[in-house]
Amino acid sequence: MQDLANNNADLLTLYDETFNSRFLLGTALYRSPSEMCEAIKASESEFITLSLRRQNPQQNKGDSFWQMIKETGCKLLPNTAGCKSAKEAINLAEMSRELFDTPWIKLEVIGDDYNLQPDPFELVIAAKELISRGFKVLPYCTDDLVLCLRLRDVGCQALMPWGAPIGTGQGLLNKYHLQSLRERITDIPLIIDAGLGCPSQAAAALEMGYDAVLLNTAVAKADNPVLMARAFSLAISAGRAGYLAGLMQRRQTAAPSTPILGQPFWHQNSL
Amino acid sequence: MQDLANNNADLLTLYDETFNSRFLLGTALYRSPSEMCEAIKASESEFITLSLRRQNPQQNKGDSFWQMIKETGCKLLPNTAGCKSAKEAINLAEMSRELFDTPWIKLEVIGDDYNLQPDPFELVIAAKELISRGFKVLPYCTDDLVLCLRLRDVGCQALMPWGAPIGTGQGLLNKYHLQSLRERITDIPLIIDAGLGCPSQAAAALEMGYDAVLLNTAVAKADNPVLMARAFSLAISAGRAGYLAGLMQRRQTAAPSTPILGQPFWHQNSL
Amino acid sequence: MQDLANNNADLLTLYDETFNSRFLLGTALYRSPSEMCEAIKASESEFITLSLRRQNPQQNKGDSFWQMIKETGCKLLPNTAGCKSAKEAINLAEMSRELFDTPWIKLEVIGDDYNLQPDPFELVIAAKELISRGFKVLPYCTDDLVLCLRLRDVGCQALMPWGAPIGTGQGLLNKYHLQSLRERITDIPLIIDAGLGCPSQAAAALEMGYDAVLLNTAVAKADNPVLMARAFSLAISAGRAGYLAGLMQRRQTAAPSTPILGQPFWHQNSL
Amino acid sequence: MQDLANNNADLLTLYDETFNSRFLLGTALYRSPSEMCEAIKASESEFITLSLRRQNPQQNKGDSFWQMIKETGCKLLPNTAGCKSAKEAINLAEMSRELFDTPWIKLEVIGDDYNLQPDPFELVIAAKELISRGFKVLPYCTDDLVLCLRLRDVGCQALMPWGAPIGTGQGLLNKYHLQSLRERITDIPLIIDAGLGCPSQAAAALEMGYDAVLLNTAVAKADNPVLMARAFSLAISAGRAGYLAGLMQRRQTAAPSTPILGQPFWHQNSL
Amino acid sequence: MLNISVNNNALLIEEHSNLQQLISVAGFSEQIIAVAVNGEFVPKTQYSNTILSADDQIDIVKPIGGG
Amino acid sequence: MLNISVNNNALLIEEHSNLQQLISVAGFSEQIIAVAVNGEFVPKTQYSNTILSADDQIDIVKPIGGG
Amino acid sequence: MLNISVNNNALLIEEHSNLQQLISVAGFSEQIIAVAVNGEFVPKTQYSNTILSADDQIDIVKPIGGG
Amino acid sequence: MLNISVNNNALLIEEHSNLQQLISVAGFSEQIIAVAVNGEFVPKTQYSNTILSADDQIDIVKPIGGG
Repeated sequence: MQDLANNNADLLTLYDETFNSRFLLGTALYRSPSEMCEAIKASESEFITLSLRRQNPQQNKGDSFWQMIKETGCKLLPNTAGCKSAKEAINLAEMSRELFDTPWIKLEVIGDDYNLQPDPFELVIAAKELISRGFKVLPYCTDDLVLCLRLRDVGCQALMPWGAPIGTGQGLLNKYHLQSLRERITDIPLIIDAGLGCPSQAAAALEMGYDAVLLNTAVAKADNPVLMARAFSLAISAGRAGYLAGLMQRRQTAAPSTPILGQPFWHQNSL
Repeated sequence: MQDLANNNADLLTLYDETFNSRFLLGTALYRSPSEMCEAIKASESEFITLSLRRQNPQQNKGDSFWQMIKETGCKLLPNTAGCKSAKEAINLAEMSRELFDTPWIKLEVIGDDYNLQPDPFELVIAAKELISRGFKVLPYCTDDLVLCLRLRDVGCQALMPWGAPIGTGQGLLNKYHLQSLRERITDIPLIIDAGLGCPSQAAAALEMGYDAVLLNTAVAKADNPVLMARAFSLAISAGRAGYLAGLMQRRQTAAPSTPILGQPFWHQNSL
Repeated sequence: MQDLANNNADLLTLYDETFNSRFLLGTALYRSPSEMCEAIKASESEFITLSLRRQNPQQNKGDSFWQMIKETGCKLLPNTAGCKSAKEAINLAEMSRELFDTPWIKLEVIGDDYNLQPDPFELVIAAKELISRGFKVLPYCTDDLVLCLRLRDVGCQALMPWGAPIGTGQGLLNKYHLQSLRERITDIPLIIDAGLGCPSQAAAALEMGYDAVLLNTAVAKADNPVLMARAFSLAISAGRAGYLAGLMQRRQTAAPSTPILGQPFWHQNSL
Repeated sequence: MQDLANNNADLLTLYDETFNSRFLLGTALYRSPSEMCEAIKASESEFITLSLRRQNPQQNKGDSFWQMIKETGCKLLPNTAGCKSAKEAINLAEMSRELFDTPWIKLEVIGDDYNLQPDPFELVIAAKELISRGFKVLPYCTDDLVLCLRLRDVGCQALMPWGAPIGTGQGLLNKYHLQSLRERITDIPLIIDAGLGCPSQAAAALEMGYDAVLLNTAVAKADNPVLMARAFSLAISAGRAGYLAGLMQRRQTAAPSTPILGQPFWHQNSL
Repeated sequence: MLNISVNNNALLIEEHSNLQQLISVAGFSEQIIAVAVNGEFVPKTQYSNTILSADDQIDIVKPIGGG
Repeated sequence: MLNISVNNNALLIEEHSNLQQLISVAGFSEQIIAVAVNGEFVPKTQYSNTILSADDQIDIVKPIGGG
Repeated sequence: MLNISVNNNALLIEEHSNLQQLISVAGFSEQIIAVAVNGEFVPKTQYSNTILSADDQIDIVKPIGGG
Repeated sequence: MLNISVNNNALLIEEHSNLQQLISVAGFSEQIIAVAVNGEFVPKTQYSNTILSADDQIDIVKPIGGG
């Protein structure tokens, strides 16, 4: 039981690799690199996202950041954040694969600057191409069932639908669709990526049968990111355990927990 | 940090007594007494509810149940479940105090058989009288602010508003009222009692600043009550840690986590 | 049908008096008295609330306001807004009965300055006394079932539970409780009073089987109060007609409206 | 004002054609053709959907149905319900154009039999082709912003995002997305198509700034479809008027409608 | 003279004044009003035989918009 | 004999019986119980000097699971 | 004779029949219909010069209620 | 000299320079980088035999935190 709740005996499998933790954590927006490292440790995450950006040679930032990240010992998940076309995403993915020496890629193709949502059309094109080039693609997608089916059809072995737009903390905006999605796609892992703001929302995602959660802002922008990382870690274990334990049926009407039989003070003549 | 999340350094205080756990658990509806005991252990609860009912002398049930309960080593919280008047509740409280040798009482005065809600009028009468008799009263009440203020005024040092009707698992039906209640009553602990169905709802209650959670059905009626007890325990720690860590501000519009500065492939002439 | 939707054949009965309109409108907060009068006309309301306040003799405001109100030809519903005890409410009710020459009173006893909610305890005391003095009491109450049953027991022939705190426009905050209330109290009219912000919320109240709606802020504080009054009037008729017409059953899964039988282009061999 | 609320002075414009009514109604699922005709009349709809299906020559149903539809005098909106590819939809659209002698088409390309949702990929292909062939395409789409922008880019002069899956009556499942959609797409009409179950939901759509509503099941499957058609007609007028009148700002905290100044019974010494 | 309060404002009146006299002194004659003395409603019929005492608190109210 | 009710079941007992006697007659001796007579709690210390009367309604309760 | 399918039902027709002839053979003359052959719409104007081949799949549709 | 752009900044380099030379000229030698020319990824193995042309747009990226 303990094991299950701690996910020791209950592993997450992505592209045939197994993970103890169901919490994927981002590395941006922290007040300091050391805070980031502490938060990563507190999160017990094994898989962390990072990115590539133009920098001046003078900026040694990239290199020092890179050192700290390596020291966490976590598996790396480079993203293609900010790319607006399949072509951009594919090329940034190749650059990431070379630099980080990993086939893993969080595939992001932004379709709109306003809500930062995935572009369903470019996303499928990029996913198909990257799969064919041997990448392990984790696509950041919407909760659109048809899109998700297409991504699976082109070879994605896990999907990452959004809960809400990036950085909003709105939580699971459309539980109805997310529920349908989970009911329809049972053969590959589904990870809620983006939009979560508080631990209870992460727990709710796992309770619905989602396999994991990826987030960044909710931890990095907390007053105490290290404690918040711990909070999400606990919430994800809680939600998973709740899912495995089988939630009670929700009832429309009240039902006493304490037995009615033998209620004192009741007497025939009190009828 | 770990400590905070584990509530070791972060104690719950009720009537000047401190508790490590913020999870109060009921003892009804389990498939077997042994399952109950395992669930209590898994919950890490220190404070468990129980009741009194008419039984035949032949039924040794009461006594064996009583043995098992004592062996859990938990503090006991007898309830007045099913009482429909202040008089009934007061007398059952006295019987509990004698039998269980404790001043603690979960005060329940049911006002309606349909939704099993507390009767605000009888509840205040009973609470006032029991406080004057030296009981440590934990009233099961609604989220009505005026009722809660009256209960505090008559001397209750903690309140237990419902999340939803008993046994429904509907969760926090009125977050707006529960939020107002927490904002208005900051000097005594507030415990969500009844109506919770899944761990994420318990986490949400703690995130809102509620001090603890009391439940029974959601654990006892789970497919696996022991694992569910563990799930709620983790969720409550998660919600508490989230509250202490300071949740991010919810935003209406999207905001990228990965920095935009230095985005590759962008060029003047691409404007 | 037309008749029903227009409520011609479908009258609201309060204390044995009948009304064509199910819209009770307040007279405060308008930008001008003439705007108020136009809004009242557009609302097609027959029953409007007003109040009594201390004023200087120099202020002829009271008298001119009074003139305009009388010219609307509407039945008057004085309120006891702002009263904080049964005694205050009872005396203000008596002053209203004399001055407005009407037994009707919207009984308001505020229990908290923060959320302006009714005080359940003082409210029952005041209602009982005023009923015994021959008033036609319309109590502004919460959605607490036990409170509502007590108010009915002391003789109220209609109740006015809140949708949300006064002036918030939050709508029907607790549809679960409001639904239970309607299911339990079927023998007297229930009117949603306070908290509504938009016409769709008023329609939803009527669809749930509530008999009428009372509001003020949502109309008076609209950019165009006259048009908004019309909007609410239409919404209330719409909700009532929807209730009478019998809403479709909500379904969890999709079901085609256009028949599947005879779908073109489908062929055996396309299987 | 009255005019606005009645939409006389406030016309809906689709592809340069104007409509008084903002209610598009379906013609399926009625208990009888006469009930359908009465419901259409009660709805005051001017634009009704219908379809084409394989039938035997013996079935004169098609022809008699066709007679009754023509007698309603409404403009016809044939749909491509049930089509699963752009090719199927394009050919059925051509068949509809010839048979009904109209360039209007409600473009439906179903992407999944489970939730009957639109297929974003096939939908854009079909819309582009049909626009190029001179059709007036009203695409049944999701609330995906990027999809909607693509449909606009290929020439659609109005869009019909779903509220919820067809026939569920779940209402506006994702108000956050629908709101973003309306804020981003302001230059062409947006019509909520499918998923609405009660009049209040239709009113809410109009209040959000949506231009019209298309539905069928909620009317046809009501206990009294004729009265329900009237109810939706009123609700749509109500929601539109509410939108035009400018809704009050929702507030977090209570604010009295009746003035506090001059409250009776208050005295210095009561401080 | 007696010191009373009318709508929370101090006022000096003749000893033995009745409520009717106060109303005209205070300038409310001929107006649409209702009155309470020390929180208790006083019907019009009782104005003239309601003798005021020191520190009486009088409420004189007029119609206003309400919700 | 007196006709009383124990946990809503009719019972005949000797006149002038006290509560202590009833408890053993009813078979609850040595058990973990609490008692009320006619809805009023009676402490253990009062069992022996609580004399029962006709139609008394006695509640004898034992521990049970509760929520 | 040719074996074709009309609305998914097998039908035998003369060789070299055109669509116009099929429609009357199938009993749809004078009816309000639209037609597709092998999934492709065929305008009325083309009925008479659309020669059918073996295994052609013909759709003949009529109006029906829709949402 | 050729006019090229590195990370969107104009730069003048020798004719016939290859990517390897540009990287050192631009000061990125020994750094953890990845490179694209005109939007197309160029593997490290191709730096020395990638000859640059006028108006080439070079992206040189380094690791950064990401979500």
